[in-house]
Amino acid sequence: MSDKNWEPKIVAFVCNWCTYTGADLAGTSRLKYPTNVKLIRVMCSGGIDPVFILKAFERGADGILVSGCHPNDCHYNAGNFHARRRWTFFDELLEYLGVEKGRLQFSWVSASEGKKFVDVVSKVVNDVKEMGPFKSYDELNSEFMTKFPDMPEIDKNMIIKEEEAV
Amino acid sequence: MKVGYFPGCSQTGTAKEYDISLRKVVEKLGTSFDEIKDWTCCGATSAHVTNHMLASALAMRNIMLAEQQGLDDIVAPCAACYNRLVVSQHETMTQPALKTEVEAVLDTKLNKEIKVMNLIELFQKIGKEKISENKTFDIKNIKAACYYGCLLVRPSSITHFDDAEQPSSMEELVELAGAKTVDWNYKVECCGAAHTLARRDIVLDLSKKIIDDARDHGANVLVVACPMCHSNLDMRQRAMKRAYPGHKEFPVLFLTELLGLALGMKEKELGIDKHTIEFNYKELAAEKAAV
Amino acid sequence: MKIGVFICHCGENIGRTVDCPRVSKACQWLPGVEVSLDYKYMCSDPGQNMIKDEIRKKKLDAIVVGSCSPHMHEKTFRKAAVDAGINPFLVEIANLREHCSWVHDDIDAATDKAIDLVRMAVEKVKRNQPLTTIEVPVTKRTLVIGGGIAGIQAALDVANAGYEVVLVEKEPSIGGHMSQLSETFPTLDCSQCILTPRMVEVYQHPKIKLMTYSEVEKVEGFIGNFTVTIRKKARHIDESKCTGCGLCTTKCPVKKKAFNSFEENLAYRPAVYVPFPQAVPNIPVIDETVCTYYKTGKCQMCVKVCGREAISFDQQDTLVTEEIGAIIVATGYKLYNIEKKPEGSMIKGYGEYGYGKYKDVVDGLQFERIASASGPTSGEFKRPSDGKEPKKIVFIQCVGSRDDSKGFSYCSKICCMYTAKHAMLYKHKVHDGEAYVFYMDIRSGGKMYEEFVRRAIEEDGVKYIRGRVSKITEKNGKYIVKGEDTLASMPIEIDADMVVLATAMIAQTEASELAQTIGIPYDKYGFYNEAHPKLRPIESTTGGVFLAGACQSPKDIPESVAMASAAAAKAMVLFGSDKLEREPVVAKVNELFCAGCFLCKKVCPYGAVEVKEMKDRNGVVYKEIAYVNEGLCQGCGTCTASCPSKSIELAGFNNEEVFAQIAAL
Amino acid sequence: MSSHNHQHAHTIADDIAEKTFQDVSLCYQCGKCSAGCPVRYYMDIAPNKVVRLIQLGFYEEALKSETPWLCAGCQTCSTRCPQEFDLAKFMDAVRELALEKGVEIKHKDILKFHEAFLNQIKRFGRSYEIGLIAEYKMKTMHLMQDVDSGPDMFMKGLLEVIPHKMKDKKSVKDIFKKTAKK
Amino acid sequence: MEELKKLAKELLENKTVAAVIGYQQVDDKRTKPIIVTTPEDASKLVFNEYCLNNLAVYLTKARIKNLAKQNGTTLKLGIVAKPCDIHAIVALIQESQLKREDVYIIGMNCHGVVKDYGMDFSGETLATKCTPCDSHKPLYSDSNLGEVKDTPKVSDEVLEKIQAVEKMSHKERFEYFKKEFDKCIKCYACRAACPLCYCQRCITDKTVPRWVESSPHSRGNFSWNVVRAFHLSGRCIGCGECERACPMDIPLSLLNRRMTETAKQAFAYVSGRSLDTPTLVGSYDVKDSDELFM
Repeated sequence: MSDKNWEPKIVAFVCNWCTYTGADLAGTSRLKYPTNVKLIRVMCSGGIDPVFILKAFERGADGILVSGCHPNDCHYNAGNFHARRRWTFFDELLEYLGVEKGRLQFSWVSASEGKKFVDVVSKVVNDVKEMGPFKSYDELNSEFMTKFPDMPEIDKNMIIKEEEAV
Repeated sequence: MKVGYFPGCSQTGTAKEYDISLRKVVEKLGTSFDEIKDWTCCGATSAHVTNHMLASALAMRNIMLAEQQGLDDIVAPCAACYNRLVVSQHETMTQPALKTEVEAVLDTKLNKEIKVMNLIELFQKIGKEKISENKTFDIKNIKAACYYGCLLVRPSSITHFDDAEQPSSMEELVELAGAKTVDWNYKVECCGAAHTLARRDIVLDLSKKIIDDARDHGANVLVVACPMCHSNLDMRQRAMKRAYPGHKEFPVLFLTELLGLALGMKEKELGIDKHTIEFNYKELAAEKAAV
Repeated sequence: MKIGVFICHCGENIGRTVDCPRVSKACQWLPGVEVSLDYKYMCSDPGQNMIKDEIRKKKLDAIVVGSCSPHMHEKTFRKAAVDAGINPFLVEIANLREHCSWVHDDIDAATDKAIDLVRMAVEKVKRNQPLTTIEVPVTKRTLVIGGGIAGIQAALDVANAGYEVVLVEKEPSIGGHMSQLSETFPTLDCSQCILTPRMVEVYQHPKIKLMTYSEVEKVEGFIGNFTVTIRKKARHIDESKCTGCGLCTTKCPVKKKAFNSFEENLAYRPAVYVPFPQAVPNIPVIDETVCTYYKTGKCQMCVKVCGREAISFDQQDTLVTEEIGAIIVATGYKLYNIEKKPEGSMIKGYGEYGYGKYKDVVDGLQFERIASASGPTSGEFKRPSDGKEPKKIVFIQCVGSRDDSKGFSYCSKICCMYTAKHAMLYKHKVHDGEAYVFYMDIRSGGKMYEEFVRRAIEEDGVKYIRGRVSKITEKNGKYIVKGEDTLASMPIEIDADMVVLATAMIAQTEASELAQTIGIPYDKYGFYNEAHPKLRPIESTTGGVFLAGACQSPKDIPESVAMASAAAAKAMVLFGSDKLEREPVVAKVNELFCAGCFLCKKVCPYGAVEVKEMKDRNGVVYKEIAYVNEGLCQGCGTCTASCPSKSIELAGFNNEEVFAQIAAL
Repeated sequence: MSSHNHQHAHTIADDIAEKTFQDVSLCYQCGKCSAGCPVRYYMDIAPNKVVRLIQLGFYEEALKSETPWLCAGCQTCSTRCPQEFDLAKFMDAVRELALEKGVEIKHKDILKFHEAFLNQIKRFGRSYEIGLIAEYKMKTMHLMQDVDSGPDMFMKGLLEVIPHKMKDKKSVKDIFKKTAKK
Repeated sequence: MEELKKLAKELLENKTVAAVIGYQQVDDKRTKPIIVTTPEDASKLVFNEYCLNNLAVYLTKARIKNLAKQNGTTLKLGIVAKPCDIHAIVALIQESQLKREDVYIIGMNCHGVVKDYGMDFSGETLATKCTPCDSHKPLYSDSNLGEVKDTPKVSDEVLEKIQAVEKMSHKERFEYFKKEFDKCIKCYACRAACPLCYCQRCITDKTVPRWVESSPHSRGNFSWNVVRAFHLSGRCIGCGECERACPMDIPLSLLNRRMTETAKQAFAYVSGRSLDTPTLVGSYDVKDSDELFM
């Protein structure tokens, strides 16, 4: 795949009450953003485990967004405050270990901020496009694939693409 | 006990009696001064109203000298000097950019925060009880209106000294010395301060209000802790009489002079005779008896 | 596992940018997918019937619907699944409209993404667990905390609906601040006259258990199932014997030892007292701190005069427990006091207004008492210091409100109105008097409110001056008020006979302690937080606890009453069924592996995590682990992400399900 | 993603914010400062109105006002401000800016007093009252002012004929040189 | 030294404690942990610059906890603890793994320990955990023993290394850590030595779903080390036992220390210093920095 046609794979972990609803609003307002982004809904940003990020990188994600309600607006009062502490550490750790800042980004998007959701998502996509494919992690992933071709993976059977099937 | 001393310009000039009485009282209470060598003017109002950097640098030069002299705390008997030193030090020490600039101007590094005390804090440090212990002369006929002025208590977020609106620490000292105090309204009002030369009309107006309120609330003496206030309140009474016919003279004492009296010193010894409005305790007592 | 995939075109809404037939065809080949279909409107009756038919025909275990946002039609499809015999939690929605067709233009890319979204949903649904809604029983009794107008209204509403109410009031009588008011704005009707009948109604209501001079000590349990411990403070009067004749209070020799707090300290009361003549219940209390008997062991004048032997000096506090289903908190407010506050307090007091040293500088409630016909001056305007009628009176608004420096940032909301009322009452009685009001802004939003203020200005000639007062000084019995009229840009000095400060409405002294007892959040001022500022203003974030009146934020009487009725309605909604149904999205601890670090307990916003002791066969505790109280858990999952050993999972959004979605990316 | 990225020109209000570490928008115009100001009666524009002028962008009017020059720096306003806006500091900044921008100062006497005062310090390190009075009088030509209290003080030994000097005058001159405004 | 023996003997004799966890001399420049359960054995206890181990790790082990249970009552466990070891004990108490009243802390004044056994104690051989240490006097101890001496002043080696790593580009850094982590043989000695890794089942051992790939390859190694460092973020008390235990010499303190610095700078928090402050992880401040979030 030439770099020119390369499209990054972006995952967004979002809370049910604010950002997911904000993304819904982006839809009802017919705002446009790139198709690269796929959302995984959890109840609260406080419920997003940093290991989810590692798992997503392992699945070939090039960029990740974590988003929840603004401080003081959490549906559960304080979930996002706990999340904020957690991500402060995890973000510093990943950057220290050599993961560029833009690979993992964070935002607060409220249910009324459809436009902001689009802005944030577009920014993540653009930032990641600029950085190119996540080569460092790809190496880890491909090494895994070559070293353990027969390793049973819980998801191996899922990778069947439509073309292959037909 | 030894305390660092920053006299300030007035102590060497118009308020010489303040300096004299302060030294005498402090000595009597068993404390001595370690004067900051080669101190400069704190910059006063003139510097900080026109050039903030100059104001900070002038004030901090004295703090620097105190640090070099190995002092931990200094007393600035003039309320204006006290205010300038405290505020400048606070600003310089809490604003890194300003600190760097001041250090460049003074060509030094500022490491230590010096505790700057006003007159009342000095006596609190020496020990308030020493005043009543050493009291030898009864001054019960004095009914003092304690005047703090504006700069002793403000800004209270930086000085952390007494209450900004209803202070009471000076009253405490005056009462320990055996005099009575009155509750009045103009404790923390401004006397016009640095306008003394350029806008005498303002100073006369403000100072007159202060004196009148003290009198209205039954005081017979005004007690101050600032040479600038003293010069406005005492020295300007001549002009006040001309501007406001019918103005009656009202004695204004430095806190140290009042304490000096209680400690058995004589008016002349304390420099009270240098005041524009004459004060003599015996006369006051006699007047009181006559009434 | 057999999964059915149903792709909705949503008319053209999805179909225009997502090639729905291609999506359904592609998904047919996903592992586990038994059937994959697309249809014009999946949410329509034929669409739903199609899903039901397929479930029955193909014996599907789970379904995925590719349609609009789950926030739109998740419930619809879950219901359809249930009708066809599938657990509702084995339904997943792939959001193909809001998150795909509406936000993209490129048909190919959007279709690819749609397939991915469906695939993720399929992988998740494979790991979904069938869940059953949690049912909890409901105790149909309400606890109302606070017997002011809000508490009274809430108690009456709930009781009139036929449910039992326990009304707890910390003072000896119900009535609250409203009973202290003289007249009320904007109608100027007498406060006592409209309140007293309500108080009596509470007292006589067969469904209301009134507990005055009592405080809530402990609240345990959860929505529908609270156990509340109430401390009934010793009155030293036997309530069952006392007839309320009041002889003891008139004969008590203690005259000037205790201020009468109902009269806002403008009068004294005896050691045995009824707070005010209309008190409910009309039973006195003995104040131990001033009673001669408690100091010297002698006197007993009250015992001598009481014909019913109702005095009981050795009465002790008692603890009462009540089973409660819903709690209505209506603890009200208190007034900001301008006295000097200790170092480090959030508020400071007003030195420039004398820190309370001037006798004739009074606050709003004191003025109410002076204006009240039943007050210490019998409704005549007399100033406290010398009893003279004030001829010039100054009202100062926003004292302690809208003041970051000495009070609170918020607007107390009612002061504009009651100050206008005060000025009016004064002018109606003292015709030759002058009334000045220093204000910053006049906030008079409300029915007939602005008209009321205009009346004060236009008809009664109250002079309004826009500006804050800088200082009040005293001179020869006059109070010199220094202000500035910022409209004319003129300094103004008024030599007033009396000054009335419209001090801020602030949270009750022990508001935060009570909040911690009940387990509800409060803001930095001590006011209780509502669950949602717009859509859930009556509920606290804790299930089954509702808010009424000024304990939530400053409020006037009609607002408090409206909120109280709303809170009562909320409680009755809860009582509408015998069992409470809750979404089963709750956390559950793996008891085998929990190491008991209680990080989950620390992060839980609801206090839903409790400590559970694990005992061996001999009954010896071998470890303490976390336990989730399903009644309290709201299902945020913050605990699951915090757990280092992953020994706590959120049903419905468990980690395996999330991993499956990630794996399907 | 900050939405506050509007670029705008640097204004006098910004200068003041930089000098005082506080934004003029803090002021909600309650007028408590003016109400308590001891020199309010002598001012052409009320203190709160000076803030208002800056808030609204009428910079020239504000800098030209004599109010900042009449401000005695007593800090009554700052102490009582419900918004904790340090108005005394604000006035310092306005004065400094008026000098920096070369605005015509109405109250020349006050400025001249300050100049005379600072000149004394520059020369002697400390203020020297006779010199100060003399210099001030020369600057303002108010030759007859204070004739009533001067001789009195002189007789009582309160006015020194010879200035008190400090030794390290160079360091003081340096301070003046380094802090001089360009 | 004698006072330690005497105290331990007394505590065991009067049944204040069921056992004393301490150090025993092996040879001149080597000690090993010992659990003393009889007054007679108390004489074996020593304390010197060779007492490297952080014995707090034993406090959470079930077998040792069971020692305290005697005849239906629970006695205290005595522990000889350096000031830094007490930080671990404080953290364990805060995390409900221990009750303050269940442990008798014999706090030793400490001026540092050696890097490894067999070395002479000097500035050069000072353990890296001791260079930035400012706790020479024990907090929260029930008895405070030992003499106070000056700690040799040497540069903070770990911090310097961290700064060197931070100077690298992202790519270089990733490569560097990948190389280091590749050495990992998943023996979990780091986990076993860590006093704060007390989970009954580690996240890496959880299989459904599989959180951390446990097979030995770069990706699994990377995940494991990230997760380990993250789980200790804001909790690690910096005893360095993980790194000392690692048979493959992976510089684990580079990670732990880096996160400790984050805790300090972002939240002004140092783990294990106070029983009165809430733990950093598990609490929050509305005023925490919001910089990370768009």
